[in-house]
Amino acid sequence: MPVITYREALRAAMAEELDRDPNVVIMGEEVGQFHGAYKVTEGLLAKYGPRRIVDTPISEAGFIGMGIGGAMLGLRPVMELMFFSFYSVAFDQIFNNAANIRYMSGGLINCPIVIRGPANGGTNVGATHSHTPESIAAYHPGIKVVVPSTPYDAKGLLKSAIRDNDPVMFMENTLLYGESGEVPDGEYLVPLGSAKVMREGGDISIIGHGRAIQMALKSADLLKEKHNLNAEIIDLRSIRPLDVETVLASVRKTSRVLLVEEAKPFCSVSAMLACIIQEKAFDYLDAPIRRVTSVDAPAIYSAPLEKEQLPTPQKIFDAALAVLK
Amino acid sequence: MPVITYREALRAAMAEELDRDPNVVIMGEEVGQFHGAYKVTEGLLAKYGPRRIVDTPISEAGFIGMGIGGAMLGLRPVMELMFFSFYSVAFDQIFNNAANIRYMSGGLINCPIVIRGPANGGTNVGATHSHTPESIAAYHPGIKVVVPSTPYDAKGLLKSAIRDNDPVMFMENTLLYGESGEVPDGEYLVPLGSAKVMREGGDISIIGHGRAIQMALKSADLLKEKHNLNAEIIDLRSIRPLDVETVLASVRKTSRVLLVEEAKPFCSVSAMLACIIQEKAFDYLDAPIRRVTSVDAPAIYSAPLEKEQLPTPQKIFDAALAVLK
Amino acid sequence: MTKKSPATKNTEATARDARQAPINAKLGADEKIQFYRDMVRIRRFEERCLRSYQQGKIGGFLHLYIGQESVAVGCCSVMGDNDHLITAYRDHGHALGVGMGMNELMAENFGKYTGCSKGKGGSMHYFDPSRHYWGGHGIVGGQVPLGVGLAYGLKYKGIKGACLTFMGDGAVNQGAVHESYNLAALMDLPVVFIIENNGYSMGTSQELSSAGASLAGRAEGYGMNWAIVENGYDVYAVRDQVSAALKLAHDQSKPSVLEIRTYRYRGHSVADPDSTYRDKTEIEEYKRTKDPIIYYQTALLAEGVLTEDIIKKIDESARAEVETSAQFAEHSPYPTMEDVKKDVYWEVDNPQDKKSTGCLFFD
Amino acid sequence: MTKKSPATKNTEATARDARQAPINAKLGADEKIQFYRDMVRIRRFEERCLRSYQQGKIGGFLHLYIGQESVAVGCCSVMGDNDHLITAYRDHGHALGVGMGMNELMAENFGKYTGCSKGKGGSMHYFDPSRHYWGGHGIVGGQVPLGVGLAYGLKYKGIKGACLTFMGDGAVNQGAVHESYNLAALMDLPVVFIIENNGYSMGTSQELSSAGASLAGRAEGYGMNWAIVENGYDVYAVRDQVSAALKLAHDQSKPSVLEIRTYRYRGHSVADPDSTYRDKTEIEEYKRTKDPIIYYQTALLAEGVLTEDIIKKIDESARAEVETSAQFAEHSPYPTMEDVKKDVYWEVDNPQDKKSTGCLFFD
Ligand SMILES: Cc1ncc(C[n+]2csc(CCOP(=O)(O)OP(=O)(O)O)c2C)c(N)n1
Ligand SMILES: Cc1ncc(C[n+]2csc(CCOP(=O)(O)OP(=O)(O)O)c2C)c(N)n1
Ligand SMILES: [Mg+2]
Ligand SMILES: [Mg+2]
Repeated sequence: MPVITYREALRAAMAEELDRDPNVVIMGEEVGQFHGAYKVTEGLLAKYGPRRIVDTPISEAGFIGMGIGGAMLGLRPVMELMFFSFYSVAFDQIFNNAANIRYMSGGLINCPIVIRGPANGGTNVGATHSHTPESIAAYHPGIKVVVPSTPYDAKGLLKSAIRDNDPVMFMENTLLYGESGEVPDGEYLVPLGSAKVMREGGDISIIGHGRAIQMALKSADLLKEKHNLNAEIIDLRSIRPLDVETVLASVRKTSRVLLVEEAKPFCSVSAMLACIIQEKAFDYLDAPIRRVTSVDAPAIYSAPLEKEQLPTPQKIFDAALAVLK
Repeated sequence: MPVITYREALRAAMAEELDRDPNVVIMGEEVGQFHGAYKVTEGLLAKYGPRRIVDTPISEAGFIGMGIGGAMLGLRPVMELMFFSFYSVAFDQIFNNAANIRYMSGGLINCPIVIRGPANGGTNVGATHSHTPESIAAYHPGIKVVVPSTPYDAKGLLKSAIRDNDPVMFMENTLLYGESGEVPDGEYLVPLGSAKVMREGGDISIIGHGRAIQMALKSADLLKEKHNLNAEIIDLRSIRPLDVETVLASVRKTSRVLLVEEAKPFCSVSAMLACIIQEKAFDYLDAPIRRVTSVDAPAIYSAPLEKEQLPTPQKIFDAALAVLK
Repeated sequence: MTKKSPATKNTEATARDARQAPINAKLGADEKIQFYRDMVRIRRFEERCLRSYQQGKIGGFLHLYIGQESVAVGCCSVMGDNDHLITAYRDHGHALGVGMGMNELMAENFGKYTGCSKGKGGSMHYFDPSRHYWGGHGIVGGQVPLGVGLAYGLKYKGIKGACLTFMGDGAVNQGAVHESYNLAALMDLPVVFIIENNGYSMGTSQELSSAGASLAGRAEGYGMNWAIVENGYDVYAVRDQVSAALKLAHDQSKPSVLEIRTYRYRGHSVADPDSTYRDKTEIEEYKRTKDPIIYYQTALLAEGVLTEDIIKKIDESARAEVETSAQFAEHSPYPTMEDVKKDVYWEVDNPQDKKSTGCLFFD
Repeated sequence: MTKKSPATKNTEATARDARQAPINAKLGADEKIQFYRDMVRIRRFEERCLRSYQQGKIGGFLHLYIGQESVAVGCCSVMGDNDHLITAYRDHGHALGVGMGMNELMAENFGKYTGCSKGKGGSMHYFDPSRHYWGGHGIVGGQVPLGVGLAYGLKYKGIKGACLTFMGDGAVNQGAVHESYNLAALMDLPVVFIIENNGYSMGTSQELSSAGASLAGRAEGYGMNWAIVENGYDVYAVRDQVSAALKLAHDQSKPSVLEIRTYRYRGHSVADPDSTYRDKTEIEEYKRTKDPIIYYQTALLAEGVLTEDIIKKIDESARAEVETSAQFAEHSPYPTMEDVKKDVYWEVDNPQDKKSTGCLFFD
């Protein structure tokens, strides 16, 4: 199977959907002439022209709102936020208009928009540019939230997101853009809402999403190597819809749970998962569910510290042992 | 002790702090000449004049940002959001500027601002005006979140919030503005971060905040009346800081927990509480922690349905019985 | 540093008798009467809403349009088949203007399932895409980027239409409006931004909320055309100017800003006191000299188009229609608890086409 | 509907020789040399930052100010004791302009604890309130309301000062800027909005991002004074116009907008390719004819204020200072893991004055 990067996988997804559906448009700051701040959309302007690939001024509320209006009329805009962090200035458009328009119109309208961009820390750009707002987005009924962690998922999930008739927040990761993985040539879709068992194991379930899953896989190696422990690693891939069944099946098997994510701890996705698991699998749990999240402070700029502020394989390893104690 | 309304208690807190500290200013849409959309600031303009009580245009990002800039320079602005829901258009100013300015400046700056306004459903105004974003606000380190449920707390907490040197989101409730309660004449403060045991009981801990606590108190009556069960009711009062100790003490006593709140369920404050409790009091729990939140959909307009979308005494009663089963 | 002279208002077009404008000169009596009827229907509908509110049948907010009827009717009357409309929460007039039925509107206000939004949106959130009516929006200024998006969609699809995007005089100070202006001007989008300047945003007068010589004049900073309709109470004048703006959008795909001066008689919403910021005499004076219905009635009587008899009939039939709608609303069912979770996700409502798996709702 | 003629630019003030302007005419040789030295120091600092970045000592974003030095130096040189400043992420020039030390700035870029923000903010987030320098802000346009707030605070406290509030040519299209303009104009706040128009926002030219005849001209919609400094490479011209704007703020508490035309030589940030949106010749041409340092050097040589010898000394000492700062940064410690949770809450950092109870941090 061809090996391509996460970035190329995203680009391929967009290109295929642009080919397939004339209502798909790509829009955002620097997506065209500049090829995208992170080069995800490189080459698309040359291929599809300025009608389909639209550069916008720095006006996130304005252009995201414009995309929502277009989506209401039947377009399928794929909006790039250069950093997902910039959702902060478009918050109202996303969470009042895109999220609520279907409901408030009694189902007369739907809003097939994708808002995509990197939502991660670890790139030394400080607190304002390092938000990981999965929990905040997914709090809102009406919104879907997807977080791919591999090139395969990036492509398959983005294609599904573009065809989805509801607004999808698609959160990428700048540190994954350059990571490679096997991606089939032909068309395939990864449905929203299905978690993936990345590694099977019977001793503990380590569950999370995004780049934290890469950390978890490394910690699983350590657990195996140093303690002959078999961790089951589950990548949620999608936060809303959420694959509760796959999570619970693993918990019933291992009875020990560690949750991992890059976000801050308060009211984050892992908090919600802990809540669900303790409720639905109470009798299966042999120990408290623990979490590894970012250290609870704004993202620090200083590179070595920022790395330690985020989940690391070592921290996940230590926390797993604590759960297993 | 004098009995006054929640609205009057808030107004008294502002008046006392205006008297006490010349750096306190009240700012927002219609807070002056119009007396506030919900009359919380009624009479303040007449008493303190337009320098202290400032009407602003409809520009939440602009005027909240202006307040933050003023706070950086040593003012203590108390900003009214006519509805807390309108934080959506000021999101960036609140959660990038107010929340991060201290951190990003390495502690050189602090931001003593209060942003207050009603954050509740149940008033028949539809999804855009009924947000309850405690979890979203409290997700952000650097921010404090306070939710008073009685006139006494409204006054004491608001005074503490105004004197606090960190940014405080102060979430009120339009349905409580008219509720009365005993409030001493003289000055008193309720510290942020202390929960209140509203009713003692040994059978189950019902924990929450805001108006849901009023519902919980009613359900406790029903539990007593119909099943002779004694529910302990804890009003968190403050979400961040959070009084984890009081919560855990109650859980250790009752071993059964029901969480209540008006927000939507995904990644809400009760989810976080469940996560904390299962981790810190795992061995004390005799049953899964359950929750009563709003039904997971945008706030419906239709009045009778909206009432049922929110937590009700009956739902809390039923859920409590389920926890106790 | 130079202080430029205040932007001068464009009164040229409004100064001449709008009745003679081509768009109005060609009107037949029936059409003229229809505009009158539409204004009366709005007025009666609003009055009935107020009564229902006072009876406790309608709750929450109720933002009445009384006094502004000429704006919605004038604007909607010049919309072509491919034109669209979006507005804020003071949306009853526009909904009736595009032809939505009173039953579904009144039922919406009552929170009934037969409402245009199934009782889910309420008075502030009317919708009818089939009539190109895209709401009804509660967040001040929030609808404006959507209007730009509708215009964008029309242009993208090669449809020669435009989107009338309404906002109030208070809304102009929201950031989203500025971003929308720039986007529309930059991308040459067929949108007509219409500022319904009724002088107040809640209890704040225009001069206390907006710096600058005029609201519409800000368009100039974006190189957009703009105009002010001083006599917004005159449905002819509104039609004249809006049709010019639509023509610009249709023929050249150019946006423009139109400020229409009007007035609201009632409080901001019906629960609001209306005593802190304006004088009763101001309201009375406007009613006396510029009431859009009386003004137009007088004009049509002078034109010989209306007669006292027709006036009476129109009024009676409007009252009857309104009454029927109130009865319809009253006897309609509320949504059910099952409905609360419908219309959240398209996918859930269309299970045959559902692609995603997993849990979409939580408890 | 009238299309107004494009706003005419104010070139009056800039047309005359800025050197003769009173604010410049009174300058002594030392002061003039100081401006030159400050520009050279910025240039050398930036070049050294670039080298450190290429060496992997600095990561993340690094937005160089090279080419724009006359703006920061000109602006800062006319600030009085009560004037304040706030800017965006391209903030090195302004920081040096207000007198912050190279050590603390370089250390900040290296992410060291000795940095001006303890390594917590980084290159985009410099702060020094003691020098009235309020950042360094990463969200485009987000600092502008804060600048209005600082001006508000000054006025509230009765201090006769102003806040210079900088933004880029791309930032003007953010909603927060528009809201800020209106607030400042409405409330008569002593703020000078300074648009550093370097022609591009990342890879987007002004004409592709902003509709309208000029950026500064949008001020007119708010009744604000405005001007354009065409020759922003001339530190005299910058001083002349900024001091006029400050005077307006000080004496009349009036805001104004100043657009200063300038140019950046490097990519948007150093990691960015710089080939998709402009021609190398454009850069070369600017460097050749309008480089602020060379332009001023030439002027001062002609004035007889500078000599080749002084030029050489200034350059040498700047290079030495820069090198020292790089060494300082290199040998400074990083923050520790304990530091990560400091400076989040004032209260936690000041336990003696802590009033709240309960848990503020979670895991
Ligand atoms: C973002 C936001 N801020 C504040 C409000 C509250 N609010 C609703 S209407 C209104 C006044 C708007 O006035 P204007 O734009 O002139 O419209 P009008 O009511 O006169 O039709 C205000 C402040 C809101 N709905 N949304
Ligand atoms: C809200 C927001 N959107 C986008 C960005 C990404 N971004 C950073 S700088 C920049 C260009 C700004 O250009 P300009 O205002 O002209 O300033 P210059 O870089 O030229 O100094 C962009 C798009 C951001 N930081 N914040
Ligand atoms: Mg108005
Ligand atoms: Mg620029």
